[in-house]
Amino acid sequence: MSDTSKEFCMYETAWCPGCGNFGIIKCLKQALEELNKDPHEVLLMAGIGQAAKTPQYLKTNSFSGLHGRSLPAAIAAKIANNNLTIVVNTGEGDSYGEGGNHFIHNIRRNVDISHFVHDNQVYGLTKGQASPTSSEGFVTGVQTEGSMNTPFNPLMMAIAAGAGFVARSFSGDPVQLVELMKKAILYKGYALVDILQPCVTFNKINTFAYYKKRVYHLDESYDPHDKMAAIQKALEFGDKIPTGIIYQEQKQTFYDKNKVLSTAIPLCEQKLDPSLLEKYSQEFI
Amino acid sequence: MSDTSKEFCMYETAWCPGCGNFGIIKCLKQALEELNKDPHEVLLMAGIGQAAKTPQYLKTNSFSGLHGRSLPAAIAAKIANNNLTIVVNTGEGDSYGEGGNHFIHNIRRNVDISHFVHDNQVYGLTKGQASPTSSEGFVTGVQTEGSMNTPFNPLMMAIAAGAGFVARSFSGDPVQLVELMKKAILYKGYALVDILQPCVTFNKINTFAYYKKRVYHLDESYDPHDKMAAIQKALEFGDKIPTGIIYQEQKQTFYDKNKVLSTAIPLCEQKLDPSLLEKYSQEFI
Amino acid sequence: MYNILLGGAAGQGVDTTGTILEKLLKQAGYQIFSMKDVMSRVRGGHNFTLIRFGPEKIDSHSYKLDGIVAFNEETIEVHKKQLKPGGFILCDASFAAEGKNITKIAMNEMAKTIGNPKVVGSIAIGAILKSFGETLEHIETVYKHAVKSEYLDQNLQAVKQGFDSVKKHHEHKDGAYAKWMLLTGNQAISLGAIAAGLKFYSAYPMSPSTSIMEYLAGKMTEAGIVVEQAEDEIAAINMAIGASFAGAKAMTGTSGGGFSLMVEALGLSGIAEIPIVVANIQRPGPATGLPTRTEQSDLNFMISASQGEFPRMVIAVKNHEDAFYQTIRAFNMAEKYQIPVMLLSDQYLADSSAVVEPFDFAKIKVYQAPEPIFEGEYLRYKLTKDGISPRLIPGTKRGFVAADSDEHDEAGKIIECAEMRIKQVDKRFLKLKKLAMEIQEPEFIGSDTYDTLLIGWGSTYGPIKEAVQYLNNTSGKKFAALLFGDVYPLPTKLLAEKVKAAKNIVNVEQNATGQLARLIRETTSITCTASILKYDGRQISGEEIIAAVLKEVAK
Amino acid sequence: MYNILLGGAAGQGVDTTGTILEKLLKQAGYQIFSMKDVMSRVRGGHNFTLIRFGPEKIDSHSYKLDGIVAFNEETIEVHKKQLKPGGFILCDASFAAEGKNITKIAMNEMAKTIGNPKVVGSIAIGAILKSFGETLEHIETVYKHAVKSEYLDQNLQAVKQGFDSVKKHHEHKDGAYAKWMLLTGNQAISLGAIAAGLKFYSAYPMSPSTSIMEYLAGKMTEAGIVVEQAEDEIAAINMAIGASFAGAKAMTGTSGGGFSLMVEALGLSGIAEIPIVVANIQRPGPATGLPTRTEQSDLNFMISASQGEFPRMVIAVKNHEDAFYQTIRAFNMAEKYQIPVMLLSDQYLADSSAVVEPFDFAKIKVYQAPEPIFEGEYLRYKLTKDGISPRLIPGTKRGFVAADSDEHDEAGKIIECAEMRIKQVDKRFLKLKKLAMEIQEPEFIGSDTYDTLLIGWGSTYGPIKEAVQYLNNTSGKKFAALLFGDVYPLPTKLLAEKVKAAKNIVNVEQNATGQLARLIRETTSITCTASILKYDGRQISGEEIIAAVLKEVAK
Ligand SMILES: Cc1ncc(C[n+]2csc(CCOP(=O)(O)OP(=O)(O)O)c2C)c(N)n1
Ligand SMILES: Cc1ncc(C[n+]2csc(CCOP(=O)(O)OP(=O)(O)O)c2C)c(N)n1
Ligand code: SF4
Ligand code: SF4
Ligand SMILES: [Mg+2]
Ligand SMILES: [Mg+2]
Repeated sequence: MSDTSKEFCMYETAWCPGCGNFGIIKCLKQALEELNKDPHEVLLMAGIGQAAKTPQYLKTNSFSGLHGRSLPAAIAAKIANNNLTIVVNTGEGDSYGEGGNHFIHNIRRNVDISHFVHDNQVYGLTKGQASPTSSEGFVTGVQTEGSMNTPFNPLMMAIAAGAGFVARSFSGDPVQLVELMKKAILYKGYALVDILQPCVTFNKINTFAYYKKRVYHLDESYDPHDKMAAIQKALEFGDKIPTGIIYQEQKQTFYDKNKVLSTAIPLCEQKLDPSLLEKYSQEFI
Repeated sequence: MSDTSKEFCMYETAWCPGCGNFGIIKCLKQALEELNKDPHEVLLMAGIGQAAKTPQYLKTNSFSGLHGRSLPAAIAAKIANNNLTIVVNTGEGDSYGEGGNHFIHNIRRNVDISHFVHDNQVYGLTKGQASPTSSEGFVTGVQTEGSMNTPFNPLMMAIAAGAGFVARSFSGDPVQLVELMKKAILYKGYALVDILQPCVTFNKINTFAYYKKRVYHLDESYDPHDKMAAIQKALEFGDKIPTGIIYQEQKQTFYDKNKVLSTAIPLCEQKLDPSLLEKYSQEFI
Repeated sequence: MYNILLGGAAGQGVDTTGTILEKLLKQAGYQIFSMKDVMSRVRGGHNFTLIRFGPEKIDSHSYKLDGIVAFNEETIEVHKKQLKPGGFILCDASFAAEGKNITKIAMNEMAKTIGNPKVVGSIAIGAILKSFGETLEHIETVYKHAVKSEYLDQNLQAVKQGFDSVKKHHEHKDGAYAKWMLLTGNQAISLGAIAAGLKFYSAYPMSPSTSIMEYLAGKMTEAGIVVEQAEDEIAAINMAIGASFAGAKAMTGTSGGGFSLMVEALGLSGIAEIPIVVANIQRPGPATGLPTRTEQSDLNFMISASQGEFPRMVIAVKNHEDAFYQTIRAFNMAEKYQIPVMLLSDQYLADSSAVVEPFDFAKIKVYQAPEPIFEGEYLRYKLTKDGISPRLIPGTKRGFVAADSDEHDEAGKIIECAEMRIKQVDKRFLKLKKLAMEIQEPEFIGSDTYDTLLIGWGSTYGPIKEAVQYLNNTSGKKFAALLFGDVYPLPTKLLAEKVKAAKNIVNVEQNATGQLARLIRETTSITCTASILKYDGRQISGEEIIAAVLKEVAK
Repeated sequence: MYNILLGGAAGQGVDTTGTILEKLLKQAGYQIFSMKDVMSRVRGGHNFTLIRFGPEKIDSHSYKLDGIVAFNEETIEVHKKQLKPGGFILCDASFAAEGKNITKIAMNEMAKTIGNPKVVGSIAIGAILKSFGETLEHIETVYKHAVKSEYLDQNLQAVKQGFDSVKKHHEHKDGAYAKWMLLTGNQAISLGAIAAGLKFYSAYPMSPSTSIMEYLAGKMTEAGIVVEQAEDEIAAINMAIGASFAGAKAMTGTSGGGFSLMVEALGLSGIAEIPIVVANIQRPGPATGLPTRTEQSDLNFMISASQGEFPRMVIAVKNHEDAFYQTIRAFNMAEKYQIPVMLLSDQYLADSSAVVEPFDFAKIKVYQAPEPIFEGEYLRYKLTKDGISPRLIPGTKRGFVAADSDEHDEAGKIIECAEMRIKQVDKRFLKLKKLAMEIQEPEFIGSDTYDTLLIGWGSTYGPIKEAVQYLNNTSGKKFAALLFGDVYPLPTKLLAEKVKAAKNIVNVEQNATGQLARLIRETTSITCTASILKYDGRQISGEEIIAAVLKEVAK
C-alpha cells in the first residue's frame, strides 16, 4: 500500500494550551507542504524534551533519539541517504545544553540538514529549570537566586563555528517563520533557525507579549552576507530582537567534499565491489 | 615537614625532543615563579593527551583527570577552595573536541581559573589524527583525503561564548608567553590562552617555522576592549596570525555572584550551622 | 487504615491538592503513605495521587480504594473498579457518572463564585476532611505554607465550603503522628546529604531526581552549599569529583540515563580514589523509557559500570527513613574508603511521601578522616596495610597532592611498570576487606519458621513487609523475607543461613530479568526457585505480592 | 619454532623493523605470531616486539627468547634473563654489554655511512635473516611496500650489509605459509566489517582501537565507506545509530573509556531496535589506566551497560581468524535481531600479527533481511511471534518509519500504558529465544578424559591452547579447556556437560576479579575451583599458564 497524499497529517499533542510549539509545528507542516515534499521522503528527528515531541506529531518518518543527541544521528542519517529531507526540531536545552558539543562540531561538518530550535529559554519537560539561553537573573526551582551564567547566544555561536545559514524567528510570526523554514530546508548545508517560543507554563518572563514587543524584521537593506554586520546583529538581544536571516554564505557541504558520496546512488544503496575483498586480502599476503 | 621553596621543580618528561611543550612548560614555571606563587597553593589540572602530561612534570599539586573533562573538575576545585591558584594545561583536542561542551558552558560560568591550551592542531598522544583546529586538507591516517571540516576557531568561540580574557601566543615566543600567562593568572575570571605549539612528530604542516613566519604581536594601538575589533582579529588566521590579548573585559565572576561564596572562608572549610538541621526538620512537621 | 485516590489531568492540581491534604491528615495525627502516578507531560493525560492514612504504621501504598476524588470523568472510568465495598466517589456536580456511592458537589461553580477556579482542589479537601471526621483545626497553618498569601483566603473559604457540603462518613481515629515528619524519599536524601556535610552538589535536571537539586537549591545560601546545574551529566560528575578532590564533600544525582553518562568518571573516582556520592533515582528504561515512572532495573548496571575494575559500594534505599540515614552513611563510607558510593532509589520512593520519626541529629556520626601522619614526601597513593592511603587536601603547606586517572605510583605519577600496577590494583581492592566488616546484612522479617522466603531490595521493602504480615496472619502458611539495603558488595551471611530452611526462595523485583537474583547467584550460587517481577512502571503493591505468592506457592 | 625480541626506545623504529621482519619471515614460508609491547609515549621509554616464527602452527606469543635484537642497552638489561640456553643477543658495536652470546655489529656506523641513521633496523633485519638461514629473495617486494621509494635503496643496501656481517646459526626450515595472510587482529576486524557490508564507520581516536578506523579510512573511497571521526564517542555511536536507521550498515569502535560514553546510546539501539555493531578493544582500566596495554576487564560492564533491560549480544574474539569471521557474524546478528552486538577484543590481539589461511569470501553469508510484508499502516514495532518486527528503511514509498527511545506502541508513538509496556518489553526479549539457537558453544580442546578443566575467553585462546597441549604431553596428568567466544548470552550446554568430569575448574583470565567465572556462576551456579588471573597489562603466555596450573593442581 502506498499513500500518495502530500499532506503531513497532525496527531494529537501533549502540549499545554497556548504553548508556542503549536505555532511552530503548524509552520513546519505548511513549509513542508508548500515545498511539495513527499511525507515519505521527509525524516523529522529530535532529541528529548517538549519541543522534541514534534516529530511524533506529524505523519512522516520520525526519529526520537536521546536527549542532546539529535544532531549526530541526523547528519549520519543524511549521509546514509541523501534522498531524505531531514529536519531536526528540538529544544534549546537539547541543542545547546546537553548537545552543545554536537552543535559546534556538526556546524563544522556542514551536512545538508535543517535545525529548528524551539527556544523557550527554559527546560520545559523537566518542569522549569534554566536553559542555556535563560536570561541572567531568571529565577527557577533550581536557580533560586536567579541564573548567574552569561546566556548562550546561539546565533553568535553558530557564526563563530562557521555556519552558512543562521536565522532567528518567533513562533508568533507564522508568515516569516514559514518563509525561513522553507529557505533553511532549501539551503544546501547546515541551516539553523533559532525560534523564540513562549512556554506559558514555566517561563513567565519571556512571554508571547515579551517577544512580540521586541522582535523586528531585518529590513531589505540588511545584507546577511556581511559577516561583521551579522555578528553585530547576532549580539543584539534585549529591548530589540532582530529576526530573519542573520547570516548566509554558500559553503561547500559534506557531500561536496566527501568522495564516497560523489555518486548519485545514496550510500545505503551502494554495493561493495566483491573483487575488492580479494584485492585487500592480497595486500596481506 | 613543610617545603618552603618557591621553585616549581621539573621532573623528567616523556615528550619528543623538539616538542613545543617544552617551551610552554618552561614559561609556565617561570610565570608561576615570577608571580611568587607558593607551589603548595597551585593546582595544575589537565585531561589526557601529550599536553595534558604537564601537571605531572612540575612539583606542585596536580590533577590528571579524564580526556576532555578538565574544565568541570577545575572550576569545581576552584569553587571548593578559592585559595588555590588553578591552571589548566591541556591539548586542543581535549579542550575543544571531547571537551567542547564544557568549554562553551564554563566560559558562561566565569570561574577564576586559567586555561592554557597547547594547540598543536593534531591529536598527539593518539599518534596524529586531525584535531578540531587542524586546517582543511590536513592529511592523516584517518583523514586520508585531508580534513574536510571548517577548523574550530578557539578565539572566536570563546568571545562568542562570553569570555572576558582571550589571548593567543606561541610556544616559540617565551617572552610574550610568560607575560600572557601571568596576566591570565592574575585576571579575575576565566582566562583562555590558546598557545600555538609545534608537534614535531605528527604535524609536519604547522611547524615551528610555519608559526614563526606567521605570528605577529598586536601592537600598542590595538584595544583589546573593543569587541568588534577583537572579533576581526580572532577571524585572522592564515598568512598572518595575531598574538597577544585579543579580547579583554572585566566581568562579574562566579564568586562575585554566588552568595554562598561571599564569605572569606573557602567552601571546603565552611561548617554547617547544626541548628539548621533542626530547622529543616521542623519544616516537615 | 483508609486509602483515597485523587485523579485528574496534568495541570488540574492533583499533585498540589494531594500534598496539602496529606499534610492536614498528618496534623490530625495519622500515619501517611502517599504515592504519585504522573504522565510525562505538563498538561492533559491522566495523573493520580494515592493517599493512605490511618492511626497505625503504614509501609506502602495500596491500589484498593476507600474513596476517589475525581477532577475529571476519566478518573472515575479508570479507577472505579478499585473501589472497596462501601467506598465513595467525590466529583463535580456536572459529571455524567451515576451511582449510589457517588457524591457530587458543585465544586466548579463554587470555585467560580469564590473567584478562583483553581480552588476546586481545596473544596475537595474540605469535603474529605468532613467525610473522615476531621476538623478544620489545621487548615490555616498548613495553607499558609502551601499557597501564596494573596490566595490564602480564597482557599480557606473553599475548604470551608467543601467541608460544609458533605456529611461525615467516618469517625476520627486517634493517631500519634502529628509531631512526626512527612516527607518524600528525595527530601530524605537531600536532608541526609546536608546532615552529612554536603558542600557541593552538581547535577543536570532529570526526572525523578530533580527534586533533590531543587530541595538543596532552596537551602543553598543558608546552608552554605554550592548547587550547580551542569551543562550535562558528564560535567556534573566531573565537577563533583573536582570539588571533592579540593576538599568539599560532593554529590551528584540523576536517573539511569544521566548515570549512563557518568560511567567513565565513576572509574576516575575509583582509580584516583576521590570520594564521591552518586544517587541514581531509577525510572524504567531502556533509554528514555517511561520517564515519570518507576523501576529497579539499574542494579546490574551500577555494580559493573565503567571500564576496568575498582572497589565501589551500592546502597539501595528501602524507605524514607532509610533514605535519610543511608545517605549519611554513603558519605561516610565514601570518605573513609575513598571510593565512589552509589545510592539507588527509584521514582516510587522519590515522589511518595511517608511519615517518619523525627531524625535524631545528635546520634548522627559524620566520619572525619584523620589528619595524615607522614615523614618526608607526602605520598597520595601510599601502599598501606588496609589499602587506605591517608588523604591530604591540596592547598595545605604539608605536601603536594596528586590525582591521576592513569595507573600511578605511590606519589601519583604515571607508571607502566607491571609490579607497581599490581600493587596499586591490590591496594585498591584491599579496602574491600575492611569495608566488608561494615556491610549491613538484609533485614529479616516474618515467621521464624517458614517454607517460603521472599527476597527483595530497595523500595519493595514496604510492599513485601505488608505482604508477609498479611500472609502469615491469614494464609495458614508461614513466610519470611530478606530485605536488602546494601546490595554491593552483597552481604551473604544471613542469606546463606536463611535459605537453608526455605523450600521456596522467591525474588520480588521491580524489573524484567530478576537482577538481584542474578547477583545472588553470582555471589553465592544460591538459586531462587521462583520470581515475582513487575516492569510496567507501576510499583508493586502488597496485595499484588500476596496474590502472586499464593499463585507461586500453590503451583 | 623460534622467538626473537626487538627492543628499544619509542622513536627508534622497533615497530617498523618488526613489521618488515615478520613479513620477510612469512614470505620465507613461516607461521608467525608477533606481539607488541609499547609504552604510552611517542619518544623514549622502552618498547619491544616479540616475533615467534617456525614451520608449524603458532597460537600465541612466548616470553622465552632465542634471540634479542637490542637497539638500546636497556633492552639487554631488561630481557637477557628471558634468553633460552644458546640464545643470542645482537646489538651495536658501541654497547657496553659483554658475553659470549653477544654479537655486535657496527650498525650505527654502517647506517651513517649509508647516509641514513634510520636504516639501523634494516641492518638488523639482514643479520637476522642470515642467522636463521634465510635468503634475501623477498627483500625487494617487501621493502617496496614498506618504505618510501626515495629510501628504498638505502634500506636494501642496509639489509645486505647486515646480512654479510654475521654468520649463519640455524638452517632454514620449510613452512607452507608463504601464501597465507599476515595481519593484525584489528585488520581482521576491519576486513570482516567490509566483507559484512559496512557503509558507515564513526569513531573517536582511542588506543588500541584507532587502527580499525585507520585501516578503513585507507579504503573508504574505493570501498564506498564513509569513515567519520566524531567529536566524541557519544557522537560516534549516535551517528552510527542514525546511519543504521537510514539503512547504512554501521559500526563504531573504541576502547573501554570511549565505550563508557556510548553506554546511553546502547540502550537507544536496544529500545529503538536499530542494529549496530560496537567493537571494544580493551585495555587496562579503570579510567585512563594503562593506555597501550592489554586486559580483559570490560566483560561484566558490557553485558550490563546502560539503564534498563534489553537484549544484546557480546562476542569475544579468540584470535585473528576468528576476529574476521565473528565480525561478519556480529553484523549478521545485529541485522537479523535488530539489536546492538558488541565485539570484545583487546590490545593483545589488536596489535599482534598472525598468519591465517586466506579468507574464503565465497563462503561468507551476509544476512539480508527480508522485505517487510504488510497490509495497511506499516508498524515499526509490530508484535510478532518471534519478537522481530519486519524492518522498513525510511524513504521508500511503502510506509512511515519511526524510531523511539521512549516506550512506544507498535507504530512507534510514545505510550504510558502498562499493557503495551509489558508487551514491548516481552517482544524485545522474545528475540533471545530464536537467537539462543544460534549461539556458539565454546571450543573444547584437550584430552577427552581430564581432571582439570581450564576455562577462558577471547584472546587467552592461544595461550591456553598451547598450555593444554604442553601439559597433556609432558605433565603426566590430563587437561582440557573450554574456550568461549560467545559470552553473552552465555552458552551453557557444553559447559554443563564438561564440568561434570572435572575435579578442578580453573578460569584463566586477564583481569583481577575473574569476570567470566562470575558470569558462569550467575548463569549456571557452577563455581570455578581456582583462578589464574593476570592484570599487569601484559598478556599471559602459555608458559605462565603452565606454571600456574601446575601450582594450582599441586596444592
Ligand atoms: C541524559 C538525559 N539527561 C536529562 C534528561 C531529562 N530531560 C529531558 S528533556 C530535558 C530538557 C528539555 O529542555 P529543552 O531541550 O529546552 O526542551 P523543552 O522541553 O524546553 O522544549 C531534560 C533535562 C534526559 N532525558 N536525558
Ligand atoms: C574517552 C577517551 N577517548 C579517547 C581517548 C584517547 N585520547 C587520549 S589523548 C587524545 C587526544 C589528544 O589530543 P590533544 O588533546 O590535542 O593533546 P595532544 O596529545 O595533541 O597534546 C585522545 C583522543 C581517551 N583517553 N579517552
Ligand atoms: S511546558 Fe512549556 S514548552 Fe512544554 S508544552 Fe507547556 S507551554 Fe509548551
Ligand atoms: S607527539 Fe608531538 S605533541 Fe607529543 S611529545 Fe611528540 S612532538 Fe610533542
Ligand atoms: Mg526549552
Ligand atoms: Mg593536540
